[in-house]
Amino acid sequence: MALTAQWAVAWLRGAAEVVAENRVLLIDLDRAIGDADHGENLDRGFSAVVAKLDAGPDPATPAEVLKGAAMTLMSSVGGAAGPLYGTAFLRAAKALGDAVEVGPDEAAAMLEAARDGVVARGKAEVGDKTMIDAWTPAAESARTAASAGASAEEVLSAAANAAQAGAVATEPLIARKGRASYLGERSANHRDPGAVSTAMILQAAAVAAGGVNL
Amino acid sequence: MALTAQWAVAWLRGAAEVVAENRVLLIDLDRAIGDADHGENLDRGFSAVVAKLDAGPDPATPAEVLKGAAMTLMSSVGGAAGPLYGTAFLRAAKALGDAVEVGPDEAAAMLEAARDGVVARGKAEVGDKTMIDAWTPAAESARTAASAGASAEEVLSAAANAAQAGAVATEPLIARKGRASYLGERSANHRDPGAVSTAMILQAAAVAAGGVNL
Amino acid sequence: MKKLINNPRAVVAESVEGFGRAHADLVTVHPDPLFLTRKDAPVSGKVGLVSGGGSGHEPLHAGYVGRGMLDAAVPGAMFTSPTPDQILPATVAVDGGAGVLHIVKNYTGDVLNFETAAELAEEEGITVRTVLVNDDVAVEDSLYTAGRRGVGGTVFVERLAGAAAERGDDLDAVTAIAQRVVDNVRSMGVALAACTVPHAGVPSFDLAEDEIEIGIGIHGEPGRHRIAMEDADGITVRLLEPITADLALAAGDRVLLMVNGMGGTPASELYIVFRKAVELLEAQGVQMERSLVGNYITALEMQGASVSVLRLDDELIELWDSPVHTAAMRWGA
Amino acid sequence: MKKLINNPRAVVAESVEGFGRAHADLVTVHPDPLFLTRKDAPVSGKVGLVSGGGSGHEPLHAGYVGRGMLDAAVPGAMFTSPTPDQILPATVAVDGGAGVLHIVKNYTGDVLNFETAAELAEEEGITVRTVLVNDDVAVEDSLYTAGRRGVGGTVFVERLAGAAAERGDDLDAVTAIAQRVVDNVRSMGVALAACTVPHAGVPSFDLAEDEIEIGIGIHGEPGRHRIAMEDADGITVRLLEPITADLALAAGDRVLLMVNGMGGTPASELYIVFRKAVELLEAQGVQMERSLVGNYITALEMQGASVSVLRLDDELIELWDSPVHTAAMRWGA
Ligand SMILES: Nc1ncnc2c1ncn2[C@@H]1O[C@H](COP(=O)(O)OP(=O)(O)O)[C@@H](O)[C@H]1O
Ligand SMILES: Nc1ncnc2c1ncn2[C@@H]1O[C@H](COP(=O)(O)OP(=O)(O)O)[C@@H](O)[C@H]1O
Ligand SMILES: [Mg+2]
Ligand SMILES: [Mg+2]
Ligand SMILES: [Mg+2]
Ligand SMILES: [Mg+2]
Repeated sequence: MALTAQWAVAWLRGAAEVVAENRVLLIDLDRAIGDADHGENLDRGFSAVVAKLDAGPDPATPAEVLKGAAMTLMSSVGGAAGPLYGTAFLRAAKALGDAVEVGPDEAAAMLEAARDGVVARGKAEVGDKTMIDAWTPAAESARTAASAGASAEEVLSAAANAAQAGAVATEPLIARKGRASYLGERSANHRDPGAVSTAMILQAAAVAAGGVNL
Repeated sequence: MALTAQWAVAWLRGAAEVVAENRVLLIDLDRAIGDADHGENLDRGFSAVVAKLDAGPDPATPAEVLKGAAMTLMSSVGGAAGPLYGTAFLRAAKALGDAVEVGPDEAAAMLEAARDGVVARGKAEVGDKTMIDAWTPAAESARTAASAGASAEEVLSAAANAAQAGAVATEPLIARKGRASYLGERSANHRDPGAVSTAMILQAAAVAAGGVNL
Repeated sequence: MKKLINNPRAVVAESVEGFGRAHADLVTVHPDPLFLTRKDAPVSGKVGLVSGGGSGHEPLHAGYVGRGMLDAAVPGAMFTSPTPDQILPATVAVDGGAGVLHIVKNYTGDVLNFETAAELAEEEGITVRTVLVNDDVAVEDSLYTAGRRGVGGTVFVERLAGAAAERGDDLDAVTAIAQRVVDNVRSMGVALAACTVPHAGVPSFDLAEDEIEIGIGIHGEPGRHRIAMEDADGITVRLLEPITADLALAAGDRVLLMVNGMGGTPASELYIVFRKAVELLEAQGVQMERSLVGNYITALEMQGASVSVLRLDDELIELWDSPVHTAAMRWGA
Repeated sequence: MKKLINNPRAVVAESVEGFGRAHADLVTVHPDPLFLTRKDAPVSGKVGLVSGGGSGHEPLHAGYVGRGMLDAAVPGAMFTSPTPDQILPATVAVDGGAGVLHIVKNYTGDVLNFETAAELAEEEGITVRTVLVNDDVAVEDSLYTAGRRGVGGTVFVERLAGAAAERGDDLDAVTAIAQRVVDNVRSMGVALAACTVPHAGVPSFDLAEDEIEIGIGIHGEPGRHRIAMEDADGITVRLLEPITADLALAAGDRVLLMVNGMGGTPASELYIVFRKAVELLEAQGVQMERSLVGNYITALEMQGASVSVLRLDDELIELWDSPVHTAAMRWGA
């Protein structure tokens, strides 16, 4: 699928589905090193996004879709993830501007903007065991793929794959940001819930584009 | 042993021992149909009785010993059992008067007075699943034995045996007095803790007299 | 059993000592025999109010000592009535010459121990009246039991009789107010999980993950019925219906409604029960005029709640609203 | 999981609705987006105080709305920071023209959501200041963490800044008082058993029968260390020592001491901890001037306690003693 407004809608609906399916898994990850709400928060938020999409009207550009989602996430997720995902989608929308269809370079730029937004809000660095550990490799792999001439779908697949690897790689880390940081060394040996959900959401973007299912 | 002041002291010390040994059992019986404190209450009370005896001076008559115990139990047991056992020992003391040694008839009269005291305070009838179900057969068997010419020791043994049988017989009953009565039919199939402790305490009286251990 | 305690036998003494330190402006702790009095006791010419009972129901009773409520509280061992040698000096200490009212929850132990203390106090020339609180509708068949238990209604009796004493009512009048409260209050409780008495060390009863006990008391006793878990609204109906039936509440009645936590229940849950209880009362045309939501009479860390309803009249409302200053209930002062 | 709830997703809304019914004299509930304001908000010319955070810590924050404390409380989902679309209208609703102070517990989620709301409020012409509460000494190495958490000290900040606002201090002065409290308060907590978040349905962590968690927060997070069960006196030493060390308390210092229950702890146990804490402070020559013992900031039905110590000065004592009238803290009114 070309990366149109329809693609963006399919992405968000897909994200809502994967988050709902993995609600308990994300709660369990967060219970281990946090406060057991990440899956609940995202499920509540993405359900609200879908409800808004259902209510219409159909947006004309991908940016419009993502901006709407950003506002809804911001006002329904709460916690740390709400403002962070809200900012990510807001910056992503901004990066896309008025484009009716997103090309490979724009897709990479969108992910970079999202990543930069999360960094700007959360001040986390790579290795702090946060969703940045998924967003950063995702943005970087997207840019590499785009530079190498990949299609937009391929850019998104590359991002999703990298996010997934990044999420897995948070497992041994000691958290230095977010709630898990209070645990000190006890935060090691658990995957960061936000990094895992980031990978899921980026996977939904790739799947919606018809990219390789991971 | 003749039923002198020394006997009375030995009785109370023996009662304290058996209560301490069975503290958990009495708590468990009370947990099932009450509030899980009967063993704790009696253990606290009889420990206080022993402490008073240790502090001296040695009393001259059985009545003096029992009256002292009554006051201590009244002021240290609390709950339902405190006033009831306090009254039982107070009435028992009163029944013995100035006697230096207790004979078979006096022993029976002592137990009858104790039983009457518990009835006067608690207003329970036989079959209500209370300590009365141990005190009443004890007093009656004591009287029968005394009338039949038994020795004082034998009177106490008869009482202890009857109390034990009475305690066992509370098992199927539905409580109509005390805390267990709130349970209605759910109070059946458990022995009444106060009846069980009464049997233990009367056994201690018989044992102190050199009567048959049950 | 994990508890923030030292020696299980020292729990009550150490806890009351801490209470005395925290509320030194309100109470004096008398350590041996153990009782607490209002700082300014005896208040000359005022009827003295004494209550007490087993410990483990905090803030009852020590938390209710002070202006507009109790003059003395007598804590027994955990879940065990205090003894006459505690109740008697407490009675003597708060007699301001106008006599003393004993507020006694209707349990055999409490009744017997207060009875003895009252007799002894009378021998010392103090006029003592006794009011028995027996508001628990869970005890259905009081002919064949020790009678209804005293539970949440006790809080109302202590407050309203305390207010009457504070305004200068004489012993007869204070006793009449207390009795009027007893006659017009009913309660019912539920447990989701039992409590553990420190000296026993194991929970008072076992409930499966899908069971609750309806009609529990405040001593970790098992309740009257064990049923499958229900939602808060369903449970609230089960608690409130026997109360309104027994009180014969009718449209136009005004009530004081308490939703009380048993010690281990989050406040958020109590407000959910409260919300439904108000809705049910209003559906009957009953007006919720005043309310309490929180831990007012507990059973250690038991999880559950109780609902108490008192039918109000103008005088009781006025008494309720008058100043009270105790550790656990305070307004207007 | 057994809880007195209906639908897990409706817990906060239903609970706040019940709270609103119980305290209709004090608060107005705004259901969508959800927040509560003081009945008489906005108070013209008074600095408005807004706090909020995840639910499950009751009575914090709704229980502290009223005269001498908060003007608005913004409840998030269970243990989840509220969102800007709740915080913004709450801020607008309580601005009496003198600006608004946001009292924010230092958690990433709370910080980010309040930050956004503050920006939006500034765009609407309201001056907003923010004070971050970060009193938890359990978080040792704040360089490598999100910083210390806000826990029990929040109660003191809300009360003392609220008192300052009530006496007419301007926004700078109220902010300075709040910051002074933050600078002088430290806290530390212990869990004996975890809590269960309704939407999760299983306990937040598992503790063996002989284990406790030292240094827990208020969200059911595991603590910093897991140790073998100890008695109350030993645990109190463990909680108090890092506090007094970090505050560098010295002989002659005067303090406000809070022993706070986490939701499932009997009051009797809190007073045992309190007794020991006072003893330890006195042994250092530190004077316990004021105190709170009870459930003031909880983690649902968690079993455990926290200790908070605030170094007092004359002004803070005067502010503390001034009238306060909220659902959960009330005196002088
Ligand atoms: N400062 C931060 N920067 C980036 N991501 C963060 C930061 N703090 C937390 N996160 C992410 O947020 C996730 C937790 O989200 P969630 O559980 O919904 O919020 P909360 O921690 O408020 O309960 C973490 O797993 C982490 O990935
Ligand atoms: N009215 C009564 N008459 C006689 N015995 C009674 C009465 N009420 C209670 N008891 C006895 O007291 C026992 C309970 O004692 P205990 O557990 O120490 O007091 P409490 O019931 O106050 O906790 C019961 O097992 C019963 O034998
Ligand atoms: Mg979380
Ligand atoms: Mg008992
Ligand atoms: Mg008892
Ligand atoms: Mg959270």
